[in-house]
Amino acid sequence: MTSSKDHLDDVNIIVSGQGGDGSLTVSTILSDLLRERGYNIYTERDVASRIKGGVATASLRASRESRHVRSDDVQLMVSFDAEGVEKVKDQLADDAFIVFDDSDGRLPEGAVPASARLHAAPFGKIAVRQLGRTLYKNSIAVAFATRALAIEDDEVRSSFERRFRRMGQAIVDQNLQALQVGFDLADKMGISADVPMARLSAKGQNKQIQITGNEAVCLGFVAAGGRFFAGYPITPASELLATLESWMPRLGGIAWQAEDELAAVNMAIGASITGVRVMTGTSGPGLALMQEGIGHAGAAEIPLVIVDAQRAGPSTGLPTKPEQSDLDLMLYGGNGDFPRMVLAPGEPGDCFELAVKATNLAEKYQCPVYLALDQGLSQNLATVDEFDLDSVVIDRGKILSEEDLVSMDVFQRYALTDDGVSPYTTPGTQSGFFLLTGNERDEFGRVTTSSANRVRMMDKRMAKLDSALSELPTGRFIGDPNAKVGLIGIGSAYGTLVDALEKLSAYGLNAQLLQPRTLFPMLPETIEFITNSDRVYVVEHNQTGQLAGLLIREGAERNRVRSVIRYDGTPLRPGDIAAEILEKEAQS
Amino acid sequence: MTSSKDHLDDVNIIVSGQGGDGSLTVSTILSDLLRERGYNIYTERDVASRIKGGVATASLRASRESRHVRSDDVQLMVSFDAEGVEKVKDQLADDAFIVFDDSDGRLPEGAVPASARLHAAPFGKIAVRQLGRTLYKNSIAVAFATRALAIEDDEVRSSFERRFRRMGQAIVDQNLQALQVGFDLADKMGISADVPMARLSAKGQNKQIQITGNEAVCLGFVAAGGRFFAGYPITPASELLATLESWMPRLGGIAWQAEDELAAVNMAIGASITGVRVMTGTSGPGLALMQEGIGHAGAAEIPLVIVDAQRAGPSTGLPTKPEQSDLDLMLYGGNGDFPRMVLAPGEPGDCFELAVKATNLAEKYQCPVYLALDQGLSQNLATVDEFDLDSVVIDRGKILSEEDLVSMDVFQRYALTDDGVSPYTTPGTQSGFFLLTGNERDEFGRVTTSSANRVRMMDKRMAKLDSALSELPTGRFIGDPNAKVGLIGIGSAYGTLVDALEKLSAYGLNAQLLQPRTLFPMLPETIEFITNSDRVYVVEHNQTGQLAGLLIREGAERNRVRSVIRYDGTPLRPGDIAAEILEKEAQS
Amino acid sequence: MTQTFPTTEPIWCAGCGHFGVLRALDSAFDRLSVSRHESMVFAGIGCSGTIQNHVKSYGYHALHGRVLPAAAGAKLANPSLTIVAAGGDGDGLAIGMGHLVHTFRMNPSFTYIMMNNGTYGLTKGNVSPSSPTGFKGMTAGRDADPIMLGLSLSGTTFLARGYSGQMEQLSELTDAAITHSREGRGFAFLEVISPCVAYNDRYQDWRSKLHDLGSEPAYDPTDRGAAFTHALELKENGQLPTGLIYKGKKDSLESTLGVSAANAPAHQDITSSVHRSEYQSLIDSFRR
Amino acid sequence: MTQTFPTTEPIWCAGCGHFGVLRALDSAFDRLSVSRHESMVFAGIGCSGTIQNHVKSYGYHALHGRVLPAAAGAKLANPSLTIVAAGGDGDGLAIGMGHLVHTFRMNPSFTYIMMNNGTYGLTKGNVSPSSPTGFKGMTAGRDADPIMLGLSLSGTTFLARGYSGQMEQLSELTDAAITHSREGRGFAFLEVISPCVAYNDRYQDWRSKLHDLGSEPAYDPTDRGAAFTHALELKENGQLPTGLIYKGKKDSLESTLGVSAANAPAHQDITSSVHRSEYQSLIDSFRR
Ligand SMILES: Cc1ncc(C[n+]2csc(CCOP(=O)(O)OP(=O)(O)O)c2C)c(N)n1
Ligand SMILES: Cc1ncc(C[n+]2csc(CCOP(=O)(O)OP(=O)(O)O)c2C)c(N)n1
Ligand code: SF4
Ligand code: SF4
Ligand SMILES: [Mg+2]
Ligand SMILES: [Mg+2]
Repeated sequence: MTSSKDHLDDVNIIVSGQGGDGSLTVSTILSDLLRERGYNIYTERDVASRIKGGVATASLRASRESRHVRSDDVQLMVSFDAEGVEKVKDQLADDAFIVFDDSDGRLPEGAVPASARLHAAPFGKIAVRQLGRTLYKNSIAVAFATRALAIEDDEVRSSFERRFRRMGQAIVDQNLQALQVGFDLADKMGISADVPMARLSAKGQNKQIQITGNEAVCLGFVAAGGRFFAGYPITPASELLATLESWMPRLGGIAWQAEDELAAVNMAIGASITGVRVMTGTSGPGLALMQEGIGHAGAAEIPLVIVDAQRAGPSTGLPTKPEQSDLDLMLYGGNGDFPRMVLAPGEPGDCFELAVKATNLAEKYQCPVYLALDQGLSQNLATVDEFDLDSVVIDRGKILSEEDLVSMDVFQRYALTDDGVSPYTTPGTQSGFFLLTGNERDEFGRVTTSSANRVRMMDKRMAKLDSALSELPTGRFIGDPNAKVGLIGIGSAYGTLVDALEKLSAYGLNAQLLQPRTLFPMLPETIEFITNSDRVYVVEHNQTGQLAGLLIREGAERNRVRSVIRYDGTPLRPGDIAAEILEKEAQS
Repeated sequence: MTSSKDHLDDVNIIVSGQGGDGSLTVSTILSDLLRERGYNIYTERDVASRIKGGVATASLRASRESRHVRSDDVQLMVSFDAEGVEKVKDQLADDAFIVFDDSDGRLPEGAVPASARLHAAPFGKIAVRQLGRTLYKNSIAVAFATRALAIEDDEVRSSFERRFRRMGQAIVDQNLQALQVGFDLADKMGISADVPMARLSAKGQNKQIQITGNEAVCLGFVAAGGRFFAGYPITPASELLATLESWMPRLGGIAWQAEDELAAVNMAIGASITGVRVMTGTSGPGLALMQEGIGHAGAAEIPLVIVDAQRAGPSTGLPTKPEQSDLDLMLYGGNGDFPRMVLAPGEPGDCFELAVKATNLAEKYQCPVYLALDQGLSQNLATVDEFDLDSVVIDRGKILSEEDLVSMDVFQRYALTDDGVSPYTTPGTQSGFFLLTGNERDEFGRVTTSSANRVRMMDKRMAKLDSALSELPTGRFIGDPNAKVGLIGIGSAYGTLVDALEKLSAYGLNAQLLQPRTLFPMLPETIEFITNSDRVYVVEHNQTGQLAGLLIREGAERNRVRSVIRYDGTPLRPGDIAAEILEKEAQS
Repeated sequence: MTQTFPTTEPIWCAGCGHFGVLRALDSAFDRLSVSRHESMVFAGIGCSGTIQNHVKSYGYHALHGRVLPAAAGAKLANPSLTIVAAGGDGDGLAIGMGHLVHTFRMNPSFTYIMMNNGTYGLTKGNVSPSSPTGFKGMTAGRDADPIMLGLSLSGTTFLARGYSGQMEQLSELTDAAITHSREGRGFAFLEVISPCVAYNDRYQDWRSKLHDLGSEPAYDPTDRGAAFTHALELKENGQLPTGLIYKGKKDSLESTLGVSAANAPAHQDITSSVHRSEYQSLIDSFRR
Repeated sequence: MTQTFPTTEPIWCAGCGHFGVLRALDSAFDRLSVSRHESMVFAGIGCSGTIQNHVKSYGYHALHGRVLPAAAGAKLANPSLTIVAAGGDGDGLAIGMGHLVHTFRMNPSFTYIMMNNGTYGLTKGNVSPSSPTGFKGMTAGRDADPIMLGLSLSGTTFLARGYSGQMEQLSELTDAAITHSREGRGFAFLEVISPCVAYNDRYQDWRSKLHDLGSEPAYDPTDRGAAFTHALELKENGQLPTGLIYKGKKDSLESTLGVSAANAPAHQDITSSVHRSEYQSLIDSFRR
């Protein structure tokens, strides 16, 4: 394995097969091995919206530095399916190492780059013949892949032992046997790598965890005291519910699968009223259904965290594919004017940090707070630094205890205050009675249409956004602060742009990257970043340039904003994005 | 009655009482009388969200020219309620003629302008004493009001006869008796007007109708062939359902009250699939619930017209009060990117015309088309020129008959075309089988995740917006085309700004008004209007300047756009708006 | 004493059935010695949806049709609260129908009083799912009967029907319903026939149509099948049963989730470090 | 012949119960000589929600839970069509529950086949309202039974339950359901026990649990009360009745709205001037 890059530092691998045939375990095994060697790991899955069949692909990146995208220079591919190769053909490095199961026929002419090193064998057939089950094709193929990476056979064997142990010795033995079949075959075919994967220091590794964005959000939420989650299954948000269902019992909390998204958001609201920190999570279609409820939380001043694990729309769209096309819905959905905040994490570390933040903000400012994720960020596994519980501070805002109340002459749940935030109580408090409503009301919560009151209440509610400004998550700035070209991207575009920035620099384009972590209310730093640049490429995963639209509406100069958009249902790839930017630069 | 204006041309009247006490009939009777004299009539109602009680107010404007707002110079007020006077105090002309029922006590000191002509009498008590029922206070008060307007007593009597006839002779007699009590009392109090209401030519009148925006939308919809409406009661949209329920049976159509808004929008979609022209209508909370369905219509390419009779939000808000705060929801609601159109009528004539247009556009472009109304426009009665059925052209777009189909080799419901519009069929057609879905699919409608197909389909759908551009309703331009100051307003702000323009001109400010009638896709003329002005005041009825935000996002220069916003739950008043513009001009 | 919101006077039309519901509810809190600050009234949207403004209790005005999920969420989060949801037939039987069925199924311990007037009062007399045959052209077979519905669901534990024109029975049923849910036995459903004098005034009608099951000593409210067939028979004769219609035994939702007053979400100490080791072990589980 | 969409092969797991439903439906169209171009299949979202792709018929893939209002809208707009809605238990009993009850109430003439596998197949085996006791911790009393629900509603006219492991009975029931709705008798509800081999494989279980009412000559499917109590008894003994469970008589929704094949919205001539005088008289009514 040679390429222009040093393989010791950074390898991109793809495994593809048929959904449900177990082939993606090859990726998991390689991931384990490389993680044991101290690499940072990033993995992606691309599956069809069906239970069995369809092309399923897993991508794996092992790198010395932390990365959050699979690059479009793939050096190693293991495929059990010709369609899988076809799908990523353009992303294979010229000298890619390709392991192909030709049980169902050879790859067509020109299916891989001319100079690629293709090693084809009928793994499936061999597995059936020699081991009695197709499934063992996967373990056979692992042998080829580890040879390509020059990982010692023994290391693979011990990894197999660890991995399959809990399934019983028979399974261990059978897989080891399959592996040996693979090694023997590889020997026969003379397969070996040029450059081995390094053994990195184990130092960094211990402080790292491997986690998806959805899981990191769950951790942040519970660490911030979140104890009630209501949701409804939907790809790619379902893991929020599943994860919290498994955790909440031991934390004295509840995660509940409601009958639909309307029930989910309204159950969360009901629980929130009792003073519990609550969250709901969904994806596009479900988020559309929740709009009335979310606006109600804003109007009635009830804390609510909403996770939108975005997927490709519109409507049911491409349920398992990535996109960032609900930004407009989060920013402008719901009827009437009400305060809302939209935070946008870029990798699991952010997911944890911003989930904590969102949970605090929602309660402190008594309004809905969105966490805008996307399919890639939600579901892809990445190694990140272990989350630091010391960084978690719980801020319950203006909550009043019975002791506070007794020293007050009057308690008004919607009291007018300078910062727009009224002190609040929870039911069960002896002197804290309130009326909550989504109608316009006076300070006690009594419905009224008085126009003077109306204006005061509208102003009060919206004032929260200004009050919160200084504590909203600031963006991540990467690259040369004096560069005249800027890049902006959120969510999983962050990982892509980190890579793209390097590629641009390799091509001599000096640029700076901003990953804004608060989308709304807009932070001045975001607009300033654009003002201070000659041109800013806003890279986003939707058709209409929703993020660019937001930036312009909120103050960015139109003529400095250049949209780079993708909406083909596949992840944003750094090489592809960098190429478009370079092209646009050449024209500018 | 004197004031700086010529009363013959333009009179603004307010009647107020308690909800459900019948006092608003005074306004109706005056309206009838003035209409019979040939005036254009505009009436507004302001009621509480409850069935009995609360202050209820009716406003009436009678003018030589067509007007669509009640001015904030009220010359005549009839009030049965001190709170009603209090609410409009600031809008009374200095020399206003005020008829007050002091049965429950006098008006407090300073309740009306110092130079106002206050005529108070205990109408309610007199009615009970002399006629046996409080209800007759209304007919007594009519006598005072018609005296103020110098309408002959006999004319009032014959109007009463016509009006009450269908309720039986007893009712006619009793009301005539009450009227006489009023005339006698007025005589005793020496009440007479300075300037009489004119008798205008009856010529214009015959070609006029008196209608609300909601009713005009219904007329446009059915005249354009609309035959299916599904809705759910909600103020101020309920009249759409009620009106169509009464009309549809004789047109072979259906108007159906569904169990909720989700059912309503999905029933409409189901009906639309059969080739029937469909509409649904709701207000903010219901519109929030419909977002998933509306996006689905956009994705699956199913024609759908949606009326949003906006009311004051957020959430349940002020259910009976005006606002224009769902613009963002209409423009940006729904998940993912899909084509939609948003039309914005300004008065009942527009409502008819744009309902016809929307019904055609929805079917021709197979996408959701919004009609953005607001409470004032939806519910206020205005006289307008009779709708012209000759102007109604029905354009079914690319519908295919069996004859068309047999000459085709292949029929694909989602065929890729240059204009983004695919020919379509309706079930029952022998050779027109299709699959409709909100998932991404190929031209036959078979679900696929192919990324090349994905991009083509997304582009195809969005191309419709460009294709439709030349046939979208253009705006109404009023005033000096060379003026350097512009005003922009939609919906009921149109009527307000026509008046405000005159007021500004009276103060020496030369301005031009644009009422855009298509909000999305944005018409170039709208942006050009702004580019060609030094400053444009965007007058809107919401807190966050949603229309201004749209304009800026879509191409307007930020520094030319000045927001004038109101969100106090009361109608936009021309004097109030003009004053703010003058103040801002003074500073600029 | 800290002053909190002053309860307001109802804005209902004189004679509205909802007055009876309010009286029964407010007095039940007294009769049952419910400590007011540990009670909360959840209301729907409609004329009925203002009832919480008139009761000394914590109060919440939900979205139209969503009062049940909101109340269920609150109950799960804090089972120490006595929760009463209340709303109209439009709220509960039209837009809220799905939640009603699911609440029967799940059996969370709160009381739901459906103030059924067979019309949408607040939006001026529209047809509702419980409008009588003939109302604005309603056809026979269209009327939804929430009690029959409740009987069809195996999770149901308490079904009763009262009439706001019969205060004595209504008070008893209100007490019984609140007691059922306060004792953690699950969802107590009380339908109240509560005429709308403005749009569907049927006080006359009801007088002859309502049949008090209390007058039948042999009636067994624990026999679901018998309750169903008896109600069916009555309905076929133009009668509607009132009283305690069914009482069953099923685990309450909060109990199946292991939530108790002692260990409920609302009672977790989230600001101290008591859960810290749990959090750390969750983090550790990702060292995979 | 104009080529239109080629029907596709199902992407279901081998052994999925949904295959049986598809076979019964497609062959029923043949057996009943339904003219294909006058039929339309409305599907929900889920594994079940792809059935329309495999039938020569007009096809629509609705939103999750909204297949019933969409089908009802289409039937009202064009009653000449033979409409079959189909979808999963998640689609119809969880998110779509409210619409199911209202469709029973309103009785529009189309068929609804609920492909009930007691789980959400497509989203990987979540609990559904019809999941059996024990499934992922589901507690007794939680399971929704749409047939019992249908029996509780007075608008119901056709209730049947089949099993995709019993093709003969399933085919008969499918024929009967489609015939009921084609004859304009109203809403035909057919629940099919359609096991999910991936997440809730209960073929074994069902073999002993299902009780064919066809084997009881005395069973009277027109007696609502008896049907209810009999089903209740069977359920108490761990059995579930299959076959034709109930058949009632109520006006169909489209007939109460005066819609007939001849005078339906879809059959109005809107491009010519036939309605012009009606429009003009509506306009004239505003000369007030
Ligand atoms: C989503 C939504 N749709 C519609 C409405 C309008 N609306 C307010 S009250 C109501 C019905 C009230 O009827 P019911 O629940 O029976 O209460 P009642 O007034 O009869 O006591 C409706 C439809 C709303 N507020 N929200
Ligand atoms: C509004 C919405 N919420 C959630 C989903 C995700 N979703 C897709 S299918 C499905 C459930 C499918 O279960 P079921 O209807 O029982 O069908 P099955 O797959 O079991 O045949 C869900 C929740 C969605 N598509 N839309
Ligand atoms: S309208 Fe009907 S429900 Fe509403 S307050 Fe009046 S009587 Fe009661
Ligand atoms: S997952 Fe279950 S429902 Fe879906 S295709 Fe497989 S067996 Fe059928
Ligand atoms: Mg009601
Ligand atoms: Mg299912």
